[in-house]
Amino acid sequence: MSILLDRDTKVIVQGITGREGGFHTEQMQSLGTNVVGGTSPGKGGTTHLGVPVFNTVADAVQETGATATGIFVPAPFAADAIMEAAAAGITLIVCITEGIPIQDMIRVKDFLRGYPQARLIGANCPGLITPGQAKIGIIPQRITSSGHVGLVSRSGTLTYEVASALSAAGMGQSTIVGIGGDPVLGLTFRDVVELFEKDHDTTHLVLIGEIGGSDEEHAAELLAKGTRLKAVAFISGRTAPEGKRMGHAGAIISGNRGTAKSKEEAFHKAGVQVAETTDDIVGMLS
Amino acid sequence: MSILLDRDTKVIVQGITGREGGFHTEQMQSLGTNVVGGTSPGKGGTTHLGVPVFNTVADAVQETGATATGIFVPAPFAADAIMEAAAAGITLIVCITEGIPIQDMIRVKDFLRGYPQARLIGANCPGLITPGQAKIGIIPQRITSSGHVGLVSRSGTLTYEVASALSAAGMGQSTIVGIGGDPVLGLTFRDVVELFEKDHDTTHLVLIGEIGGSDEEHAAELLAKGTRLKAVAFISGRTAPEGKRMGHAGAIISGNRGTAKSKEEAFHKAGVQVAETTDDIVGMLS
Amino acid sequence: MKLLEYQAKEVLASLGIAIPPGMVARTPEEAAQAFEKLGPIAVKAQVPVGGRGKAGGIKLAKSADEARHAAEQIIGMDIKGFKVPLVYCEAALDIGREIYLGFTVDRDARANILMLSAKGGMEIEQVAEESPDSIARLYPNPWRGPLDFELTQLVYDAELADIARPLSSLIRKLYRAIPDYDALTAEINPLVVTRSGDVIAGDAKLEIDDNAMWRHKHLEERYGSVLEGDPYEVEAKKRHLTYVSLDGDIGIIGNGAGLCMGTLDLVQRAGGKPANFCDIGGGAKAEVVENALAVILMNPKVKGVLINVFGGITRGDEVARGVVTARDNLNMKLPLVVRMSGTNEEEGREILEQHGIEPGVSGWEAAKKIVELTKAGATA
Amino acid sequence: MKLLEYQAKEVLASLGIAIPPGMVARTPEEAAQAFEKLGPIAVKAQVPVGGRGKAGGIKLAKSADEARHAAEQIIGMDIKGFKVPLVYCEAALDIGREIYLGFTVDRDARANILMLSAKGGMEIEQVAEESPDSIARLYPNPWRGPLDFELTQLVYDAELADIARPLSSLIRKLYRAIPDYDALTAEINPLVVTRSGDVIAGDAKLEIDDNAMWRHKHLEERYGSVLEGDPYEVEAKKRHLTYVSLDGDIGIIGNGAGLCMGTLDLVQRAGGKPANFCDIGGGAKAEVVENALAVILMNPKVKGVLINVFGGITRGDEVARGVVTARDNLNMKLPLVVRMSGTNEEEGREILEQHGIEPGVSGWEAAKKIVELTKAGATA
Repeated sequence: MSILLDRDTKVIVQGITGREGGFHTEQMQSLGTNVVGGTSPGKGGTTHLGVPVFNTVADAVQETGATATGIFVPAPFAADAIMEAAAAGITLIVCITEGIPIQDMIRVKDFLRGYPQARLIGANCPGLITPGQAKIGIIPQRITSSGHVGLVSRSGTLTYEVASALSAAGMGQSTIVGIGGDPVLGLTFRDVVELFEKDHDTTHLVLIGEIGGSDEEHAAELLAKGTRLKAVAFISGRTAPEGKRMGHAGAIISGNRGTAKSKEEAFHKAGVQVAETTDDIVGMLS
Repeated sequence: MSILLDRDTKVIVQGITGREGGFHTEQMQSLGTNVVGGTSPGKGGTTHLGVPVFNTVADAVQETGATATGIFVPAPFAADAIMEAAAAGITLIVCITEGIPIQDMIRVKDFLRGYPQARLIGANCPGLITPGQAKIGIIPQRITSSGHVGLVSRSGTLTYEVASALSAAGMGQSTIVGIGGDPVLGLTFRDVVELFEKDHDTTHLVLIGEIGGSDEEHAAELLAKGTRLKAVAFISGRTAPEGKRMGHAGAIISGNRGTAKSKEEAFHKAGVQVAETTDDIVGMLS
Repeated sequence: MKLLEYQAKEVLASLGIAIPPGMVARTPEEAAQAFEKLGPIAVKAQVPVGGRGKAGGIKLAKSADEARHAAEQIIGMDIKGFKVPLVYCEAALDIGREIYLGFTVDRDARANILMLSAKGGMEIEQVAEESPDSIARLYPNPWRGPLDFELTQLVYDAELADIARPLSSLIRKLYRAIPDYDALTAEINPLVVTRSGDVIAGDAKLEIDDNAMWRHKHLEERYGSVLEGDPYEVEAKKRHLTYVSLDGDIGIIGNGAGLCMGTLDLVQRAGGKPANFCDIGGGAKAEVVENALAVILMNPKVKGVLINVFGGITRGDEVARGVVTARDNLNMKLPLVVRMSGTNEEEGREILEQHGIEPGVSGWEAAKKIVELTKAGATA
Repeated sequence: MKLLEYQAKEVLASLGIAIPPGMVARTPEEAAQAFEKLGPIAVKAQVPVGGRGKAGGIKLAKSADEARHAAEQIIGMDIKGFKVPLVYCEAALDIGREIYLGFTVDRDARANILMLSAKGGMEIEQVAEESPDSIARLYPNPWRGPLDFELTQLVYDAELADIARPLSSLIRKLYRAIPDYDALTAEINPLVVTRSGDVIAGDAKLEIDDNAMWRHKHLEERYGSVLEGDPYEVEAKKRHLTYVSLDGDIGIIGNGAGLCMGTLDLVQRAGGKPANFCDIGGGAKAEVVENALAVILMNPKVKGVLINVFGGITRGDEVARGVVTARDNLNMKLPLVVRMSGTNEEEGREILEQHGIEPGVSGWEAAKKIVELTKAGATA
């Protein structure tokens, strides 16, 4: 009843002894996430939040058998942390850190070609949660509930809005994936939609996009080929002023690609409903 | 009745308008090699030695369907030429050029990981010949004859010695591969032995090694697992002074690995006959 | 960080790329002096935005007086919201031909793209639309950089084989702006081939990744203070906030670009017009919220403020404390709607209520409320 | 090209690595002056070979007189065939601990290997044999170089976590010797951690790929002429030949390392002793053959010469012309056996015969013949 992550997934936290890493590890643990350890160079051999701390991810994987990681290290070290995780054999890498230089991420993406089994979510994302089972990242579990709606989003806070509304309406979620809003990121809408398509406990799909790039269009192309999921899409930024910097580069409008209009049209063409506000999503999904 | 190369293989020559490239292209053509073109940046569109010249390998592949190349460009440009060939989809790359910096070749070897279908022979090698059919490189066809002996060698001139003796004794060769003597090279003894093993027209094997490195030992390990080939090995440099530079770095003795003794022992252990001089090989092979 | 032309050219020159002789002039007198040194010059407005030529920001000067007059006219003029702080006086080139050369990030490919075209000098977007094949493209591997054979292919694809050697060499130098300076865009248009065959950067655009400025402090120190744009945006930047000025009367604070944009959408849908917005990002502390509110309120057009925060990494209690402190410190009397949810939201709401601020319900409800209150305030 | 210690240290310093204060002294007086500037010093023989300490090539000096005497003793001494051309006077370090750090090419892995061990100061080969686990290893990707996490892992593996930061930084600098200088070996042993915690190169070995010297002409210009080794090898190097001095009385010229070594084997098997050999490589021209013969004959111990050439890229006619010209120009009277085969071999043999030189048959026959002729000449 989920993609990517469930209660059995062995998770480590890179930067577990940091302020944010520690705070969110506790949140992850309180949901029942199987956190088996963490890393913090120089603090190997100690224990933090009840789990062992290692100097390196390789050590952590060897000792705990972890297959997933949440990365909470500061931006200057985040790209290296992702590569370290992939090289150590981690297959699900969730990078929460924001502000990673784009060139770092371009190098990371190329590095990851050497580790095809490693899936990266983010960076600059809220992570993912399989309600009632496990989460990696910072999505507040309180607003989620277990069910059959697959939710994938580029925006952190809009994800919370929608999850909250779905839960309030009694529509639980299979897995919620915040893929992040950076221009160069890991899993795309299309990748996550493919996973939901294969997950037979997911029956509905909510996709929350935003202006910039063509990832929404690519997901729409996939859905246009036919889907068993009842799907609703929402695009934020339709009234955003053109060419203005919107906080992350993902929101820069380039040429006539990536506009809210082109994305909404792509979904219409694919036969996917498009919501005008996040408040409309629940109604359209029922 | 060959490995890697036969009369149908479409071959181009990188550096075809150069002195060495041109001379050896003519030799290759006189044997009947299917030379379909060559490259020489700036001379695209012209004809040389009866074949079209292209600016880039990509152009040559597109126009001619070539799958193999012989590289005769000067050392400062050779590493780039190898990478260009691989990126253009060439699957057999024979680099004759000597004097390529080792760091260039280390980068090339890593680059080639991205093109697993591309096989590199050399650099700093005489190339290969399937007698009576085709050759890429500089092995004089006059001393070869068609038959069933697979010959693989690190040394250019010793290869000629042995091929000459085999031919004189009426023992033709299936394919002769000069893998080159540089410390960082393409196909190894083991790779070529594997190919001969699979070629059912090859019944005999001659392996001509030299001091330095462990490639002979690795081939011996493979042969120790059992082979249908009647095999003879020869190692040159048994009386070479230790630690002296022998012309190419392949001959530097490092530690107690790579000595003539360790190589000969490895072949003895694998049940492979070891010749004391190249003159003995023919007799042992009969 | 978008560098001005003269700044970008200084960087290119440090990478070994030839640039025309030029001098910065902050006053008309300096422009006249530049003429004395350089002879006939182009006097060029320095703004981090395209289209300055059409806006009258470039003038040729064939005498010291002409240079003085040109600078008088250009310095201080407004080009697309940027007040021109200074001009760059550059010696005229003996142009043989003009080429386009640019690196940028192709976000769909998750890679850097290098574009080269023999059709330089005009808008590359137009070339791209009308004859896309005339732009040769290369995606250099980010660890390896462009390889020799890749550059050869590129140059042949662009039909620029006759200058293959100097061009490949220049491209390799320009590429260094990516690994060495975290360039998101590094563009030379036109790349001028002079009648004597030299290859010189006629113009230069260089944008450095703001997320990587910690690696390039010298650039920030050297160039960071030159630009004068929207004064509120300048102030926001000083406070390390993501801020955008708009035209309306409602100030918006949100966390995350998606929520900010969604809130803009909601306010417009509710019939309001945003005056500006400030994204306080993830992990925002009380101090950040206070800073954001201060910047939002600097604009006198703002008649009401909507704060829309859904907390993940941002904690509700911190946001609330920030809002209260900011309101009190700033002695704010304007309508204020705060909509908050997520991590520690109860604690946050409690703090707001204790200080007489009523939290909003959904984003849509909050948007309608602030639009209503602002209109009421405006008509009151 | 193997650099001397002081040369290697100059290169390391240019990469940002800390080295002790030191001065080169070519005379005892300069060594005394070095003491005046530096205080207590080690006076170190500069030779491109290990084991100079045991050979008496390093002496401590606590006064100007001691420095003078040490230099007197060391300069000009012979260490493993190298005449010491100069000494390096280096200030003594306040050694806290000694580490081993080295890059080299691992030919079996076709990659560069980085080795780090807390057990520095002694012979790393011995450490490798006795406790291989105490040497941490890393194969950096040749395009990416060592990544941060890889260095962290390496430093932890070597149990050097307490100095992780300065050590990682230093390793990254030393690594630059590979891409920037085509280093085949870049080694610091010992890498000294002083009592005050500084990390300083106590010794340095740097070997630059001879095949890449065209990329590093400044190194050749700066350091190429300093070393005095075997005078014949020096002369051969000037003529761009691969030459090795041995102990016997037969000179050997061959093309290709394999054939040269095979010919050595054959001559020894035939009861002869090679005096030296010269590999004229592929594509050798007449001029190269003449040069090779001239260098071979410089050694007065040579009583006969065997030329064994099997032509692929080397053409028999060119070799033959070279042999004839060389013999005539050098007025050579010693026994000469030429064995030639391969490309253009008929033309080559014809030329030899025309000039009264009879070509040999097989390599083995030729080897027996030259041994026979040399012995006959020696007894004659």
